[in-house]
Amino acid sequence: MRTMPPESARSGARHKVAGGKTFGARAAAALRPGNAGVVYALVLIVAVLTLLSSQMGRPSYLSPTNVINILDQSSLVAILAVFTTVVLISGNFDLSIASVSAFGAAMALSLVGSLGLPLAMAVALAAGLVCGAVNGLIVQLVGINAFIVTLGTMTAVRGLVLILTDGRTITAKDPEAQRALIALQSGYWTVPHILAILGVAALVVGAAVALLARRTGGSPLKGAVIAAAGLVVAVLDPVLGFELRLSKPTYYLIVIAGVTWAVLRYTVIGRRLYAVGSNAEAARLSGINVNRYRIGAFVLNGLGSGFVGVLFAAKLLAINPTGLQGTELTVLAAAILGGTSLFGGFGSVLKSVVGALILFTLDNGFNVLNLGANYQGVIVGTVVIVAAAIYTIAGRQRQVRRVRDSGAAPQSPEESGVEPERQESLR
Amino acid sequence: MRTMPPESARSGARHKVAGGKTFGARAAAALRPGNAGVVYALVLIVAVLTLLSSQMGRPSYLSPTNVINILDQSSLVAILAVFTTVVLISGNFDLSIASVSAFGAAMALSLVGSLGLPLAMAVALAAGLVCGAVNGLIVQLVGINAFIVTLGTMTAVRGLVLILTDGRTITAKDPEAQRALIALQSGYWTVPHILAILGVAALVVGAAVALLARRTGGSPLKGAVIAAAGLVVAVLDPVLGFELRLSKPTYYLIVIAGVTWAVLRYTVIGRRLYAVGSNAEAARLSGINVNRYRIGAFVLNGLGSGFVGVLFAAKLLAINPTGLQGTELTVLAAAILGGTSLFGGFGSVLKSVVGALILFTLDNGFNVLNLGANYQGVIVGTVVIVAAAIYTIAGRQRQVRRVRDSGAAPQSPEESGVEPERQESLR
Amino acid sequence: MVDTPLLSLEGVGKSFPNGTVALRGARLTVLPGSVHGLVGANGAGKSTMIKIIAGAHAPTSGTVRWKGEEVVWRDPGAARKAGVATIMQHVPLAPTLTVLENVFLGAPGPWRLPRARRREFDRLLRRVHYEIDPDAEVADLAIGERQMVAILQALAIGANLVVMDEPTASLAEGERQVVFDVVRRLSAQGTAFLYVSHFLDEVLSLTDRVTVLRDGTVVEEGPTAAYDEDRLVQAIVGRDLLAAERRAPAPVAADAPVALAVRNLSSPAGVRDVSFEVRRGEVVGIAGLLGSGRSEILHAVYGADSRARGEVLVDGRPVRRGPRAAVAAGMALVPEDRNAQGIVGAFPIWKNISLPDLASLSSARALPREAAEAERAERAIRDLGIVCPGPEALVTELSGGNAQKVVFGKWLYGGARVFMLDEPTAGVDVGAKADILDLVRRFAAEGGAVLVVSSEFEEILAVATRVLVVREGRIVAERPAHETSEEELLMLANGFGGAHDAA
Amino acid sequence: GSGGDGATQAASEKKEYTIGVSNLGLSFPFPSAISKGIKDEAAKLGVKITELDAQGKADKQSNDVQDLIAQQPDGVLLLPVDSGVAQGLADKLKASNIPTVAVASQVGDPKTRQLKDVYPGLVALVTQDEPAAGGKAGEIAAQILPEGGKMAVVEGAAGFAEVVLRYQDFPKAAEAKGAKFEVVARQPGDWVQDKAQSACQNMLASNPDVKLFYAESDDMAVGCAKAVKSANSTAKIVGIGGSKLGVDAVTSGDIAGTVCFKPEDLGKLALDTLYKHLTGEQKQDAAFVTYDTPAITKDNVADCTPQW
Ligand SMILES: Nc1ncnc2c1ncn2[C@@H]1O[C@H](COP(=O)(O)OP(=O)(O)OP(=O)(O)O)[C@@H](O)[C@H]1O
Ligand SMILES: Nc1ncnc2c1ncn2[C@@H]1O[C@H](COP(=O)(O)OP(=O)(O)OP(=O)(O)O)[C@@H](O)[C@H]1O
Ligand SMILES: [Mg+2]
Ligand SMILES: [Mg+2]
Repeated sequence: MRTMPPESARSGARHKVAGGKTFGARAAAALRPGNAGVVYALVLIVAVLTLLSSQMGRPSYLSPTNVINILDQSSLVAILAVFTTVVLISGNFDLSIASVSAFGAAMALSLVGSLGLPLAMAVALAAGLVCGAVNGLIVQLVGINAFIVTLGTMTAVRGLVLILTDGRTITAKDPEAQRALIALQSGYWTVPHILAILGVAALVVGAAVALLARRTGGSPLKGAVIAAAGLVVAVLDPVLGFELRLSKPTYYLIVIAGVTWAVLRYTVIGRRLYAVGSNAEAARLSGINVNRYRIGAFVLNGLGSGFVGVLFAAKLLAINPTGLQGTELTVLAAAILGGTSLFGGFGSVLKSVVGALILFTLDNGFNVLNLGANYQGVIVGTVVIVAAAIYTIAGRQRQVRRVRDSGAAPQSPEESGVEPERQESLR
Repeated sequence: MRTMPPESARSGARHKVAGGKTFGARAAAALRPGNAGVVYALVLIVAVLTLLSSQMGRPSYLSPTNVINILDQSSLVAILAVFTTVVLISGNFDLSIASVSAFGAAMALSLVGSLGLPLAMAVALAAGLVCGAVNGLIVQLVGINAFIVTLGTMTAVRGLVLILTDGRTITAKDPEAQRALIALQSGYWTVPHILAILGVAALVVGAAVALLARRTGGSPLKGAVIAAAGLVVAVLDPVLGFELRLSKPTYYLIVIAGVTWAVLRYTVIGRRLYAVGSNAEAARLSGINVNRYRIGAFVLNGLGSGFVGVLFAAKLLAINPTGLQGTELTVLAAAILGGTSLFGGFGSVLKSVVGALILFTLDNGFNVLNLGANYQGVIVGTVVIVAAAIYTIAGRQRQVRRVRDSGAAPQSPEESGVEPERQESLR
Repeated sequence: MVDTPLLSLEGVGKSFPNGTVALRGARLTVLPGSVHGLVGANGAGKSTMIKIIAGAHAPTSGTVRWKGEEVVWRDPGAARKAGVATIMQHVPLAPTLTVLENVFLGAPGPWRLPRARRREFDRLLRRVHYEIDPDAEVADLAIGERQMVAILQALAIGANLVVMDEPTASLAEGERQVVFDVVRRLSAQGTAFLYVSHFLDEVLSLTDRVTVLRDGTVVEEGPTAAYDEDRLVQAIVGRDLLAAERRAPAPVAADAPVALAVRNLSSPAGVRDVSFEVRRGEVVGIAGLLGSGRSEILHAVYGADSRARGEVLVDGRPVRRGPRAAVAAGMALVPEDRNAQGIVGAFPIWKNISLPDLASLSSARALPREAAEAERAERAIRDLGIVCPGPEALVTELSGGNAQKVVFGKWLYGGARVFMLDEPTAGVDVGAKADILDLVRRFAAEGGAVLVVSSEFEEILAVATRVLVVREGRIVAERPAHETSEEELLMLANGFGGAHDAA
Repeated sequence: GSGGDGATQAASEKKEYTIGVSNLGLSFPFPSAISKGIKDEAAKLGVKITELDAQGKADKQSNDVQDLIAQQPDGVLLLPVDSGVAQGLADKLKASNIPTVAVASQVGDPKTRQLKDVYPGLVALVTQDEPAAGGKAGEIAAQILPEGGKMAVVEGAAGFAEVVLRYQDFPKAAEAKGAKFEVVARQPGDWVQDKAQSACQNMLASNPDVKLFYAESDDMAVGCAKAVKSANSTAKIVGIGGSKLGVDAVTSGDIAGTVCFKPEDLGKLALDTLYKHLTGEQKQDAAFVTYDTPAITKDNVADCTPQW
């Protein structure tokens, strides 16, 4: 029984390269329960809630309004979960996010009247950044455990919020300021002809991939498939005519999660961050500045918390000294439900977002089903554990299955042997 | 520089050499800032508070009443910290303690009228035990991360409390039951002539140690020193005439912490628990049943939480559905301030108790100094970080010193075990 | 009774969840009181077999017999109780406990540290002629000392069969000898040993019988007396190996440009005023006893020890402190503790190999080109003969020697000019060792400068042009490789002789 | 109202109303008791209730209100977690044309808006008058300690509007009755018995001559009473809230007095107010509706049947 890395560890890349797995195989791998368990858990929960709500004669659970609402409600916590995932991947831990968000909100609200929104927002972001930097510097340079440091800053920053608000609710009184804040957060953007847009995008990307592959001598098949799919989707648009109508915070979430995911997945920064979290000493000896990456993760988290704080301020138009208290646990739960390891080196921001969606889907489900408050706690707790169990066990089974699949193809030593001629060509 | 275990991980034992360091040297090692940092932090905080309170013309901070109060106020959280330390040492993590305590309290209060205190208490303890067992079984046998499991049970058990209380405060109405509960928790026990008792105890222990040492051919010096100290203390008693007057929960704490410490320090259970937390694979290969120890730690923690719940019920004679919410973070902070590692294998229950004392001393200090509520958060947060920093840095200096020490006295080949004759026979 | 084997394995197979088949119908027979050698190339399945014997893995097929009876170990504790003590390859110890407690980790009895244990420990030390502080914390020990603790742990339980998986891989000569003595003495008293090693001379001199594994199956089995080194090598790698033996290179011309210059380097970790130079084309060996500070010197030179003070120049240009600057200046470090310092366990092979040189494998130095990375990984797998299912295999799933090759492979293609190798062949099989030493020579031949730390003086002499002897963090002697011998190096390392030529 | 049967019959003729309740936290006894009052009354009136629990979090309440709006109820009872945040929620409800009654806490920044100046757009604010209740507590204090003296305040958790509101009229009221109290200490008891007990213990240690503790909730007053007893102090304790614990303690003499809040009546009153508005029986706009919160001492403890 050797300690296995969490399933998520085995995501993405490993089925791709050298062996030259096909595009389809890669997609199939990404969809296995062991990899995408959290997604299946979400689907299951939504399915159960939809069934229940139709049985109880309530309005359709999957109505566009409700789906838009769930996305809107979870977006701020999901944004926090994205940044927290980055810190967790780097091998650290941050309990102070909710306090920092509240601090950012309090800053924004108390300054927006006098400075205007852009400046107030800048100050709030700067405040978040400073909090993150303080966390990072103390944890990395003094070398104290991140749990105790961020517990300390959580308390201290909450104290700052208290001082700033003087124990009362702060509101944005100035109507001008209020309007600016509302514009930042409230309302929906509609993207018409979403299918056409996605289709054309896929067409362009596919063509580019195919051309690149041909240039580097690879197979253009993958690009062609993408392009073809894009074409089909684009052609369907006039018929189906979907439009995408989401709240502004949902768009913020999509952009932030998308960019963060792409950076982690496709850039040197991402690769190094995972290396730092997985084995800091090996990363350091490979020439990676471990402190820079870890402190950077904290700073990003602080900045993100400040930003979410401003969004909260804009959403609630008020913040009281205890505002957002306890949100850090929800955020951590989202990240860990998404399969992020508490010990660093593993995690996916997209799955953390799904983790957040699970938690908010439950809350929303209770509201829609009008379930008695007394039973909600027991259900949430149980669902969280069961969701985690489902894909822990699914991941384990997948592994066993793989053995059966591939047990018959052993390598012979000749194949892997060191051939003298080849060695000459080293360096 | 090789990967270092966390500073705190380098405890007292390492300063002793094979020759067998003397009793005095061992005591000195235990008192070094790197080892006893949390104690020094407490002393510093108390000193500052004493100074401030005398400067502000308040009654002496170190008055017996106030000291008794601090001990009383921290005792329940400190008991929780003792058991949590056991779970942390075993390499796990438990967020559910506060919920389980509240559940135990609710059980005890709702049953004490009909069943009487002993039975109600048994039910509460059993409830705690079951919660702990559920945590342990899911974490160890299903293999889900302890953070997410205990976050789940924390929510679920809190839900049970809500169901049990139906959203209201439960009180013990029956006067008989009330009296029984009060007797369990309230009031003080006075031990007269504490110096005489301690002195005689030391004399007996010292004599026994000396005799044993002589029998086994060791030096009776250590025993003689203990016995002599005991004699001096005992003789001083009639002059000083101290008596020990502490609240009942303080005695419970002393007994629980003392027994737990002794078990961890002196029995094979302790060694195995540390081994399991330090390297589960190594423990398993040595034939230790890892699951048993880890589940056992959870069960103990559940049982302890149930017990503390009963004490809370007895203290408050009422519990409401949100009672004790958030206490888990205070408890974890106490344990980690006490130097317990979040990664398992390292920690001392006594230091966790001191960690709890630090937190409650601060609260008490604010009350005594009448510091405005708005500023308390910032100060608590800062003090927690500074306290952790003090002994992290102290620990590091100790290390550097150690290298210099050893550098000054290089080993000669004779000492290093390779004798010249033997060298001849080397390949 | 003498006829019943103590332990026998029949038709044992083992496949891992990732699809690797490590053993196929393997058999093994250990007679009571004998010393049985188990050899094979990296990834042949030796450790897997040993884990099955120790009860740490369950075999997928086949039977295990202990004292004639078929057994299924429920867990390692059951094997221990029955009398099988195992020293695993990746020394599993509890780092936060003391040496004494680790040695008696599984010991029964109600008390944690009875006095009797201390005396028992002293007796044990005396019996094996070894010295170690019983109250030192294992986390503070160097890797070699930890290996000794693991050995003591296995000896302490007084087993019928002691299984040793590469016990000497990270030991220096002195300790190695301690282990040999113990094996000889205890086997004379009736304890059987199963001994895995890549040092064939050890196997030849120590064992009574030997089993050769190749690719998960037993290819040969017989009395050791029937083998000599060449035949054993042939059996292990399945081909003739070009002489890996001593080929002491000639000293480099004195006017070759200095690639690495170290001046007055000291560190609190135990490096004391070290100065030396390495010229292009030179391979400089660093010899010393366990814990003499060799690794610390490499770390100080590399800048990995931030407390080190002194000057380091590469090609005449000073290098800023820190591994980042060192890598940028063309230095490469292969650390001795590959699991803690060398590999990123969560990464597949290809991501490990590209890690130090990732930027240059990336478009615009920011977007890694995975195809190029994979290509490099495949090249390393070919060049170094890494036994693995493919570049996507996680390094934690590799056998010890193959993981070491991955660490080596990290630095091969990135244009490093100064190589610092700390025990580069620890746990590497004979074939691969020859390949690695060849590589080292070629670095030098192509104008690189190499610094090699090795506990095997023989290996140092085989590859180095010059040897520095380290003792207590100082360079106490310097010898051209072709003018010295293992014996002399050992004397110098122990502080005898050579007072006239302090560095 | 009319009898149960009549109500059901009436309901079948009339429209069956669905009313959404956004409760600030059903695991807190006070709002939970309000909820009970609402539900009991709803059963009588034949009104369907959809009740959402904000669990004490302002941001969750904002989500809950969004979910309520999606369900288009006929009216909403809003028990604000936070007065400032509630302002935005009230605006949203108004924009969706859902008649809303605020319950138990005011809507709008309490710093700038008087309690009785009800936020425009609401049908009504139904609550107890917190400052006035604080004043009543002051009167009790003056009654039991006519000569005044040193006093300590056990505050609620920092950041709650009630911390200020329940104290604000206390000194004035006491002074009006001729007792002058000097505040020597003010420490948070975080609304819970345990912390209040510690706070009182510690304040007594530094101010042994305190004559009066004013605890901003009954739970805290009861905790404080234990501290006073164990320190053998003669200090008197005045609480506020009229909870079961508090009234019991007044009966037993542990605390000198409290102010009787009636959350179940409050819930009933709130629902009635909204219901009458919906049926057109009594249309209201930004009305301030309150009920009597009498001062309770041992003499008139029978007048207060605790509802939470
Ligand atoms: N936990 C594991 N999961 C998957 N594959 C494994 C695991 N452990 C070992 N293997 C594979 O099994 C094969 C045999 O490994 P093993 O460790 O037994 O080799 P070995 O003979 O001990 O080699 P070395 O000399 O390098 O230690 C290797 O191909 C290795 O990659
Ligand atoms: N992290 C550490 N903390 C304290 N002492 C250490 C640490 N690492 C090494 N030492 C000590 O520093 C000295 C030099 O160790 P070093 O590892 O450099 O020796 P070495 O010659 O490389 O031996 P080895 O063969 O074990 O690698 C030893 O006495 C060792 O115990
Ligand atoms: Mg091996
Ligand atoms: Mg070394």
